[in-house]
Amino acid sequence: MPLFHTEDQAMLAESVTGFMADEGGIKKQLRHYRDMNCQDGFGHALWKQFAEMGLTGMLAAEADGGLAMGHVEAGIVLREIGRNLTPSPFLTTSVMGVTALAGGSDELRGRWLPGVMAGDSVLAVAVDEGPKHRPERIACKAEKAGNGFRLQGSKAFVVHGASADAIIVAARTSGSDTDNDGITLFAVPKDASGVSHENLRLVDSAMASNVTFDSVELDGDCVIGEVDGGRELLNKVLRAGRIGAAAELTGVGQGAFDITTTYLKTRKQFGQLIGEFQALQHRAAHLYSELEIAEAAVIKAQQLLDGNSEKADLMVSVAKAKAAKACNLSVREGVQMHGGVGMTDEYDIGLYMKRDRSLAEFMGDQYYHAERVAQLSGY
Amino acid sequence: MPLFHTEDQAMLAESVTGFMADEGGIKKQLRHYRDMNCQDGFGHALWKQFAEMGLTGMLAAEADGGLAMGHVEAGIVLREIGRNLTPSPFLTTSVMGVTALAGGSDELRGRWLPGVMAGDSVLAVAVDEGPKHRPERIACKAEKAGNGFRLQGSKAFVVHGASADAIIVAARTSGSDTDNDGITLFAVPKDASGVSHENLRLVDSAMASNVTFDSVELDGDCVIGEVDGGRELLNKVLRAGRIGAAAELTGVGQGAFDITTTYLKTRKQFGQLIGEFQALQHRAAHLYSELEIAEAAVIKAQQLLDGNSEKADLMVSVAKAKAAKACNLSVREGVQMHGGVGMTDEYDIGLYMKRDRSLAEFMGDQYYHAERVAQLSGY
Amino acid sequence: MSDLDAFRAEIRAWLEENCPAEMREPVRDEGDVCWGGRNFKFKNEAQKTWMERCAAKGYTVPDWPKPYGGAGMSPAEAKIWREECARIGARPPLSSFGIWMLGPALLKFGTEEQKVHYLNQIARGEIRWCQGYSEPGSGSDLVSLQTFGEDKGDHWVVNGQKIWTSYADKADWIFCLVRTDKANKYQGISFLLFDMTTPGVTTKPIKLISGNSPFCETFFDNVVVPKNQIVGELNRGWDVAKYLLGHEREMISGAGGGDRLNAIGAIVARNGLEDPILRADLAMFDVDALAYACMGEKFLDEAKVGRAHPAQPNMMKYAGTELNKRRHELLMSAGGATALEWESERTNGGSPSRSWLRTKANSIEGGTSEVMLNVVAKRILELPGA
Amino acid sequence: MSDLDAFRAEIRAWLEENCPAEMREPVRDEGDVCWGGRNFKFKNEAQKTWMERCAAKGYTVPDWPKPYGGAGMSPAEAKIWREECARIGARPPLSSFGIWMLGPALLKFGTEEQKVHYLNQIARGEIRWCQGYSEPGSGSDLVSLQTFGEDKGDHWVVNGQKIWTSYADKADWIFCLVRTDKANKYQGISFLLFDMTTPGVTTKPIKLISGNSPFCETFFDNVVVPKNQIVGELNRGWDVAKYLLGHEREMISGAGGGDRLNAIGAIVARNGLEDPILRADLAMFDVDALAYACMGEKFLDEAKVGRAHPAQPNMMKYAGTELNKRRHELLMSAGGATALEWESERTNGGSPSRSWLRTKANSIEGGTSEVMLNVVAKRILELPGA
Repeated sequence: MPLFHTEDQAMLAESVTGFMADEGGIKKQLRHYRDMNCQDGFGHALWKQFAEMGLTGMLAAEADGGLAMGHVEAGIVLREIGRNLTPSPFLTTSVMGVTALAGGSDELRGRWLPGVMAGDSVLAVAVDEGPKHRPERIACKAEKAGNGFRLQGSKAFVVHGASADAIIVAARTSGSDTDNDGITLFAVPKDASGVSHENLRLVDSAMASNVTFDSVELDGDCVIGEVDGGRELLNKVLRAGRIGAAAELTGVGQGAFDITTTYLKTRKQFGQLIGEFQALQHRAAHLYSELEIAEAAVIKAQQLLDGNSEKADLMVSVAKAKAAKACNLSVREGVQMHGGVGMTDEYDIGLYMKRDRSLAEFMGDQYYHAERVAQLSGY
Repeated sequence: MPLFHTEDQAMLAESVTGFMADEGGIKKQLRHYRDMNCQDGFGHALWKQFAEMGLTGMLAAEADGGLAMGHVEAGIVLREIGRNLTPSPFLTTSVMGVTALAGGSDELRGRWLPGVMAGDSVLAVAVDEGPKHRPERIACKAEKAGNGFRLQGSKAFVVHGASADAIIVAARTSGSDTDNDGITLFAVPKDASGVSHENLRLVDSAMASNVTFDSVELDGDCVIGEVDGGRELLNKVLRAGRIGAAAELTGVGQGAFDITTTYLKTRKQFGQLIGEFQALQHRAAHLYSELEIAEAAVIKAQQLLDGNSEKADLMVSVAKAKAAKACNLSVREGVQMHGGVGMTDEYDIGLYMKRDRSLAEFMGDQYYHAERVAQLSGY
Repeated sequence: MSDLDAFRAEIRAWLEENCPAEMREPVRDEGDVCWGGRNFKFKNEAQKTWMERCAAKGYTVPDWPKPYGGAGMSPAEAKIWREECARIGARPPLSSFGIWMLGPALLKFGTEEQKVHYLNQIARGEIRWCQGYSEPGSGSDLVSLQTFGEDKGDHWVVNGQKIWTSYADKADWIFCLVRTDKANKYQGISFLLFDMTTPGVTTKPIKLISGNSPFCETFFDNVVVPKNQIVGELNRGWDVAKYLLGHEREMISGAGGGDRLNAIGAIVARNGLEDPILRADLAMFDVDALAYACMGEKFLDEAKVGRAHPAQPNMMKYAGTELNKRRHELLMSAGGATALEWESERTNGGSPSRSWLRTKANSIEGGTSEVMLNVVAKRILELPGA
Repeated sequence: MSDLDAFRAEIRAWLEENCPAEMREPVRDEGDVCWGGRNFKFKNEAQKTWMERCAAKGYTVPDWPKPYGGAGMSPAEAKIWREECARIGARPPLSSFGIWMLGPALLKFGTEEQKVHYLNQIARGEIRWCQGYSEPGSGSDLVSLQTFGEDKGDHWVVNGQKIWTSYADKADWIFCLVRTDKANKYQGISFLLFDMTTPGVTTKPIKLISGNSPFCETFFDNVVVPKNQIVGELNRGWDVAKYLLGHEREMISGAGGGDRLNAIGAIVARNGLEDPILRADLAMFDVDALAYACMGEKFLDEAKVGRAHPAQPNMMKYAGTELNKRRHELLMSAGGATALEWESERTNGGSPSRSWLRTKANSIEGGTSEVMLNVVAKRILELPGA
């Protein structure tokens, strides 16, 4: 498969690009909801528009009323989300959440997917239990209790956690903290008794919560997939989240680059456009190169994932690490090349820097994924 | 103590600078001995001149006829050696070898030091046993045999090994390979039976040998310091070698930088001096900054060593790592900024690149020393 | 006992008696810094007492001459003062742009009358100063500034706009670069002083990406400045500014001491460090940071005896600020999700992320890294061309 | 069975029958490469047989038209040819600057007569070509070249000097940029072809830091070149050169395939990898190398359908060559003292250090990294100024 979009994908990209620029732009969404101190960190009206475009269920199966699209298509949406810094629960809900639910029963899908597809519901995913991404270690416990389970423990950095109608929780139903087996995924409803949130604003104005589960009683219906056998499904969800975050990062990096090159072509110092200075030209050209390479890695990983290739796992980590490195360079160069105004809240470049940080951390940073590349390569 | 040379040190620097430029220059020494395929890799006549200048015994005690100078002074000589790429056994003999012998008996010092001070003898130091610096592991064995020891094993990357009148060998007299204790240093004479050399030319035209000790019988007289208690003395020798190599590296980096900036001021392309291009100016200025910082770290470490400070060990590793990084940048930028001619044997910049590589590896590269910085800092 | 030993004993005794216990605690945040000035709210009585006791002895500016409010200490004596303060952890009694920047400029370029008047005010913490250099169109290219002072005989009438004036909303007076000759680029700028309460002066804080507003936009609308409020000669203000920029760059680069460039690996590792590759980056950073600290020491030692290249502060600022930015990128990575919090008690009001964003200004304010590299290339390496 | 499947079967059968076993071994070093030409010494009979059998079928240049010595394969067929060769590990039957560089230029700019004549010679491995572009004063600034061809009616008389002419001492003919109009910088250069045995042509090998001498200085002393040996129009040789440089950059960048940019951590680790920080650098390199490989694939896919930006090869060359240099720095570190050996059996004649030094030329030859960045800044990013 050639490493560029098919005609269908190009059409999708065109419509999403226009939609996100018109409706998801920084002023209309990010600044608006930030400045009103919105406790969701995103706008439900736009989420409804996502649904009308068919985007919220794009990864769901056709039998479930979805579009049965793949990670390449989701990546198209995420890149535009990144470019416009659009606050949205798309990644946690329509990419990670839907991927998790796809492994669940008809009942479970019937319970949650219609709301997602209608743009009425939001999902969150709770995996990590400390400040760094460490899905290899899961201590949060779900013990058998009656016909269901009793959930006990806590989860950190659950993006959109407090806004979610259901949280997909990876919990331990057997074994010890670092065992590969013994993991079960649950769809925990918002109103379950014993769930409490410490809802925190992040640097990029998104909301994330540290969630505590205190003897939360769950029906057997809440189980997604097999009891004790959830690691494989969890890995699917993680891969979806990682490549999704990588795609969004390439959008953030590109958006930052675009406004920076525009600035280079308009700002004058020492009697000339600063874009005429060769030192800046070379840095901009190098940055261009890094962004192009990151984008290539991302689309390759998306195709491999969609094709269920064995190489997908490695390439997803390559893509996440590379996208994080390139996007980080883009926002750092962006702020520096903007000079003083780059430090002001009035200009958008600083917002890109904040989103980059948050996304780089989400589902494993460059250090985590480079380590994974080493381990998957056998060293 | 201020971080610059005292008056005495400045006087030494002045005379050494003149001497090395006149007598130790690239054409007269490095190219000459390289092109004649000299199997020592250095000239004995110059070594004799070093002795006449009082340099060969500068670190030896006054009671032994030396000048009782310190690492700051040795560093002055090494920086000029580096700047001129002067092939010389000064570092292994007068810095590491003399430091080792200082821990030995009157007899031992009397046996070897006069020859060193007269410029008649050369010493080498044999520590590593594989391609990477790993002094924590010493497998080469010396077993008690009669009144002395029987040495069995091999050593790698012994610079000037085949030319040396004596090799200082770190051997294991008890314990297992990675034990801290159980190390003894020996001064093994050139003509000891059972010593064989595989003498190899290195990329910088210096000679190093892989030495095999096959049942080499050694008198008790050959022991330097205490049997089984040689680790502390070995560490002294290593510190001397590391900070010495770091000092030489700053000279190599500076020498490469000097010829490169000169080239930037003379070579024209696109109708202007290439030094006028801002992209190259910024890279040169960054490089200048790195070289200055490396030099500061080196002199700080030298002073701490000379003052027997507890912090010396950490700062020696900082200095070696930083000097290697800065010098490596200097030779890479040097070759690139020279363009095509930088790739030719006719220009000197490539010789700097080769020496940098060899010195960076000697006594631990930037990776080894950064790791040591982490460990000494407690992480 | 040498004179210096006697001096040390004297200082030690004075400090013991006069430095309040509260003032021996480490400075925790901005609120603990004593800036002085007409409107300054002392945090507590101890802060006020400490400033006033020091001011009475000239210890707020120990190496300034006595007639100007200092203690007239020699460099060796001033070093002893600093060492003895450090010994007991005494806080600086007074911090201000007056001490760090305007003071040195007045000492070099001011008239006797100006020195007596302004320096004493600064030393006593009576007047807080701000700096009016940058303008919206003149950042790195400072000399293209447009704020104009029209000559009206015994005064100028100043019109224009400054930007990045630190704490202009809290300052009493401003030292300001004003164009007084439109025909001459470099030699058409004057260095003026005036009261921020003069009619026509207004300020507007600038909100930064870190969420704080330490800087302002400052507007001048027909501001009257008497002719005796000029430092140095008419149209030669650029000389004063250049002299001052050197001081500012040293300060920002942290070359003047300060510990923010310490190695960080060990600190981070206390909270656990499970990522081997992050650990590697921290180790490489520590190598660079520890080496840079040596450079800071070397630079100060050389500067003291006049051996440092006059453009060396540019190199120091470049290297120091780039390193500090890298340090905070690593601290953010080490902190993970917790460091991303924007406001929370756990993170002391989002301190890691706000500090991280704040460092991005280091390589812009007081001369961008690009300008620093230009200066090094030109003045130290003597490379050809602009 | 589709036409392409049938084609594949045919190729597979032919290869099975005609590719000698020795030619299915991996290429170990320079000596295994078949360059062809008048003076080429075949390493063994198999090498000669393989080249001749391929040439007879047009397989040395499978996608060139049949009248010019090729097999006239479509892009899809050529891909099948490459895949089938790769399947059995068949070596390229013939390598040459004629195939990679002059050929494409002649196909685009040559007369019918030139195509028939020169391309067939190239395809059969009869004539080995070298390239005369750079001059001592004209490296990155190629267009300032001085070698001059004086018009003598039916021929030019060429005088001047070229440098970096690869294998000029082994080549039979040269394609060469020569100034034919001193008044016009860009439009005063012609693209000439001539025999290296023409009186007045001399070559002198240049010894490189790697110890090898693949390049020469080449001198022209009143060399007579007939007028029909020009490619393209008089004084429009720069168009040909630019077209060709694109090909060269793709080739050097490794965008055209080649595996030298593979991830290396796993390879290094086979010999033990005890340094955690070196391991971290290797992992970060592998991330970059694996991502770059995707870029190579994407670029080729896009180029095939005309989607790639025409200046994209400049980006590819920049990124690929810088990465390759970094790769060899890491390989040297991983190899330690052993890799430092300059000549020894253990290191295959000092191969690690010589390869490492060789890579330093990657970012210089065929357009320096600096020139590549200039081109990207100007043509892709459309930044202002030169």
